[in-house]
Amino acid sequence: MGYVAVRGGEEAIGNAEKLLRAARAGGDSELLSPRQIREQLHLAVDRVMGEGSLYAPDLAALAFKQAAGDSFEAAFILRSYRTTLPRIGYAAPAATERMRVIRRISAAFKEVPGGQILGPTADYTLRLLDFDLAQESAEATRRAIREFFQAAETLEPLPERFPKVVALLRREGLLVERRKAAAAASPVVDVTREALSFPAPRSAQLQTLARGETGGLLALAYSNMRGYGSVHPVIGELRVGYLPVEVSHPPDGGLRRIGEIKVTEAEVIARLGREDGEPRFTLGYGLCFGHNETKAIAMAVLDRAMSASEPEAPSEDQEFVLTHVDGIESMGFCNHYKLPHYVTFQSDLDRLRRIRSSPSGPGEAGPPDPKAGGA
Amino acid sequence: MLTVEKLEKQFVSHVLNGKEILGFSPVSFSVPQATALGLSGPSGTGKSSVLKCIYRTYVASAGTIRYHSGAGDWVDLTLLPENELLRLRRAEMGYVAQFLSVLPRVSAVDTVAEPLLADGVPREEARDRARRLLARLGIERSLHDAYPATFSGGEKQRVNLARAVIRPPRLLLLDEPTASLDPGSLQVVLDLLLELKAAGTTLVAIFHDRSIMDRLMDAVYRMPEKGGETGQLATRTSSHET
Amino acid sequence: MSRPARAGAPADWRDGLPPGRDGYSFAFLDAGAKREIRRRILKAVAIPGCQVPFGSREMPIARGWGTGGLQLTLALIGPEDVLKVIDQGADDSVNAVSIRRFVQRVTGVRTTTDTPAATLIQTRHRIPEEPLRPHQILVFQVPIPEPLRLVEPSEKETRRMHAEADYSRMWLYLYEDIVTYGEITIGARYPVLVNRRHLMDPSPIPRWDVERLDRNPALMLFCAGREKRIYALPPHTLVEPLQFEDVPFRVESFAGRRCRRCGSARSFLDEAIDEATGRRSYACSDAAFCEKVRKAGGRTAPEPEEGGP
Amino acid sequence: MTLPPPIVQVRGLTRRFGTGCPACPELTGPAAETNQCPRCRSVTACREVSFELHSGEVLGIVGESGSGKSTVVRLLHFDLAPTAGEYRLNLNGAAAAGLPWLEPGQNLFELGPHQRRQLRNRLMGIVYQNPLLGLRLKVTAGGNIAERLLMAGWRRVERMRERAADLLARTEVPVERMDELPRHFSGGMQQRVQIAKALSTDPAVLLLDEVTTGLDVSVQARVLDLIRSLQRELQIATIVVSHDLGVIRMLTTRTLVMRYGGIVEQGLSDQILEDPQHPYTQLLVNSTL
Repeated sequence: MGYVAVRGGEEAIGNAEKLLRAARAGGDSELLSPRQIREQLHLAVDRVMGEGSLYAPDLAALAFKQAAGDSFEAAFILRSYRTTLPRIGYAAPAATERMRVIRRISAAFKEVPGGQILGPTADYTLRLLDFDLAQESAEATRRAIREFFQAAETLEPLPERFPKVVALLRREGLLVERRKAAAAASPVVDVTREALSFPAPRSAQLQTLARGETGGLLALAYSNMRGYGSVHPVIGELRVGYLPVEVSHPPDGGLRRIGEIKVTEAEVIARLGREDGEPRFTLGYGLCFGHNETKAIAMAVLDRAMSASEPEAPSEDQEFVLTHVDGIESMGFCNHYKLPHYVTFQSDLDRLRRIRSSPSGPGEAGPPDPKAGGA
Repeated sequence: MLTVEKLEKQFVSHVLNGKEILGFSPVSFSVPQATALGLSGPSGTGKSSVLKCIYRTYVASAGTIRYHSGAGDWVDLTLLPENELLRLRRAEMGYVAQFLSVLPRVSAVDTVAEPLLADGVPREEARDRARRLLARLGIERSLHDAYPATFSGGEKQRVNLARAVIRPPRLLLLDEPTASLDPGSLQVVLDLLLELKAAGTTLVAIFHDRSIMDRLMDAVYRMPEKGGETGQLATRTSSHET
Repeated sequence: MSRPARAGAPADWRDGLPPGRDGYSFAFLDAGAKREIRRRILKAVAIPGCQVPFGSREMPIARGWGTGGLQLTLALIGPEDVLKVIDQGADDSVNAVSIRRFVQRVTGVRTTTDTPAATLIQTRHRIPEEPLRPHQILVFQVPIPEPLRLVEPSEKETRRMHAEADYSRMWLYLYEDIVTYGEITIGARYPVLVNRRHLMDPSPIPRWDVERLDRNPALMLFCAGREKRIYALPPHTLVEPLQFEDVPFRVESFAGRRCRRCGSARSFLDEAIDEATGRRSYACSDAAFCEKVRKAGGRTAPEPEEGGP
Repeated sequence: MTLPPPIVQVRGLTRRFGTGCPACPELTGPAAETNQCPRCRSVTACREVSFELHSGEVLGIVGESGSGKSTVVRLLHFDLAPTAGEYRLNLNGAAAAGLPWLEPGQNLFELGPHQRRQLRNRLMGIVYQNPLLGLRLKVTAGGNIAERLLMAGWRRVERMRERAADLLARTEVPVERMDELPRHFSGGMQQRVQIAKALSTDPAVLLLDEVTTGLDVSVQARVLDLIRSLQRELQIATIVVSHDLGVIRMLTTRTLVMRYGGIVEQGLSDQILEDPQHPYTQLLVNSTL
């Protein structure tokens, strides 16, 4: 009996999982603590929170650890955990003017009210491998940080709120007005509770993008910037900071602040439009959990691209973009091809053999002759 | 059967800044059924334009063209709705233009047979009758299946005439249909027209040839000079009025 | 914000499920999610073959790996149910094993490989060979719920086509196949018309199983988790494969073949190539059925449904 | 003698692209010499177009690009939805038989999308200038014809193939090319396949939208001859849209002249060509002849 069915038994599956855990723990170095990940790999944690669609830095750090640094897997683990959480309620809309800003720049104006705040960014650094980090002394690093902040204490504190750059343009009437009527008519949908239908309302569009996979958003947005589309964005304003989260308090209906979340917000000013007669700038909006500037900008570009009335490029087609940016879905489907497909393949084999043996198959007698009436 | 009263035609050329060009001065005449009326006058007096107004290729500027239709009622051809006029054209009017226009890429026999086909005559019978008529008009058999675009002027004229009369119309408008014909052909055409008239067709015609005018016409209307008085209708003594 | 971790708990290497499972509710999904899914199932049953959108949840298995079927199973299952899970007809295929283990883990229900003994069967790509009975539920995992996706990529457009019962492009696809290949090339996932109204994707079952959808006494439910659609065939629903009057629908041919394990000539067979001899051999795709036939000594075993080729 | 009622009646057909404003009617159209409203930038592609089409008649619509002539045809084929207007068909019993829900005198623009689709498939044929709009270039020539038959409920491959072969023969497409993709055909042959497709369900109304534009002159002639001979044979009420007065002269008996979305003149085709009344028509005739 030379034949062995290629089927995984329970035991093999169990062992595969154990191997996975062994691989995660790696060699004999110190095991990572989720706190280390949260504090020192915070950009990875931010990305996992955004794509996992759950603002929970500790859990995201844990997921990242469990996934051995695979951000798709980590976001996936966080998403499936999210499924088990009851939906208690919805936060009140937050005005981003009230963001406690740690970084804020505008590429549209040299001087903006409130000033350009560079904040923590790698943008202006040289990407040279820092070999010192290989032998980093905890003590020396902490000292350097302490000294830096001590020196900063003498500086003026940042203002409580920054005016929005795009608000200035709007006041001048240079921006297309948001379609308030349309927005008011359709209530905010929750894409985690309702399947998308097309045309999707803007709330569904923005939620889907905010949950989207960074690389996927970037690829589609880049295609639009590069030529398969026509949005030529100017970053009106990019902010990173902390946004208060408020919920309405049942006894009196008043808003209570329950905490704050770190977000990145991008507003891109795009090419002229004249939908309502007067030529104006149009605007694209992006906002995501944590510090992830690439994602926020890509999202804003796609938001603008999808407002095209007649899509000419994939990135302008709402259905195309929204059904393909989710990392959990695309990664799952991509990997499902590893599952057995014996039955479907057998069925296809049957067709191919039949066609090749059929007298009217291609390359032999050709299609049925209409005059002979044979089909 | 056809009464034209104070018919006028003026062309307004907007291309030439609204310049008005007189087509012809007021025209009035009347044609009894199964008679032939000739239009005469020096060139430029608008004889062809009168025929075109009757056929509605030109829009009349003033006046009426009252026509006693086959259905038995009097209609004004200047006012008749377009689809009704089209029906009259199909059913009972024939028009042979002065300028030789033929359908491209349609053989002589098919050109002539077409009105019969539209009437529901079977294809072979229609073609057969067309061939006979062409033969009578002196078109060689070898030309029947050729395209008239390659024909001589006289041949084209005979094809056009054959097409107009293959199904004898009640009213036939002829604009110099014999200008390019040799004397032999002329005689054949004249005989044919006399036959039609005898069978009940009413003709309004312009002939360059004096002899035809004399032999075919029951009356001649002399066109007014441009800007002049009304024209004159002269009834020929030899005519057989009904 | 985080759930209470068991301080210093050693990694649990025994059962393959992550630690901290004690906090999950019966059948994993919260009551609100189950209620919503059940409501959608009712709607789907009310309009046989029509795709009903639903708020598909993320599950602990990957999208495309049966999250749709799993959500239906979890929304429907009760403590008294007996569960069977198959993939490619087999109970011990990797996907079936991990789903069965998960559902068993979060519900504690009994599981079985015996088709008649199960009350709820979740399947990928097959219908069990043994006839289903009334009150059984068969849940299909569906990768692509839209039968028209083959001819039209846009969801907006396919929804219009369903609304207007405008299926001419699917028919055209079949016509073109016949003209180009002399045969319809669709292997699995053969489109069917439900109640003479809705075109439905039967999930990637072989054509062999398509005829067994028709007027089946069991309730059949279909769900695509990634595409967020549920649809249903209530018991005894009319289901017809698209076919021309002069080019009939044909199932896979195993003429002259038998299962080399149980000898059955009336079941869907998997093909294998013998490593040593290079010859092709065949075995039942439905492993539990095959085992039953074998134990009963071959020919006296339960027969597949009548009408099989 | 009373003539039968027109087969097609169109009243007040208007299509605007854009939001529109109260000033649009006054600031657009032939009198305003633009179809774009200077105030709200909306384009009124056609406005208050009314006409009738009689059984067996061939109606021409002539005008330059942007005059709205193609918009009219697209509206009649339900490719576009009108901003306003009425559209009625008077059918004899046979043509209406397959559409039991169709009330006599019904405004077709009020039908639901499903009914419009059925009606279009059964009663209308269209041939577009661009074969891409009328044909699926990745579907065989025979398949393109079969699609309409399938929509009409045909379910025998053999019969559909016989019908397709017959239509292709009539439109002078070699029948042995029936199972080839039209993308490999010449422009003229693509147009003939489109015509065969349009005729497949014996439509009551045929719409021809610039069918010879862009073809070589000799190919144009063949396509026009084909349409003429089919016209003579089948007597289908037809609307011919063209900017080419030669096409209008050859195919039509009656003509509408459109400019900036409105009808500026209508009349018998020979009258339009020989005695045009409107300044625009005169310009058109003068510049072409």
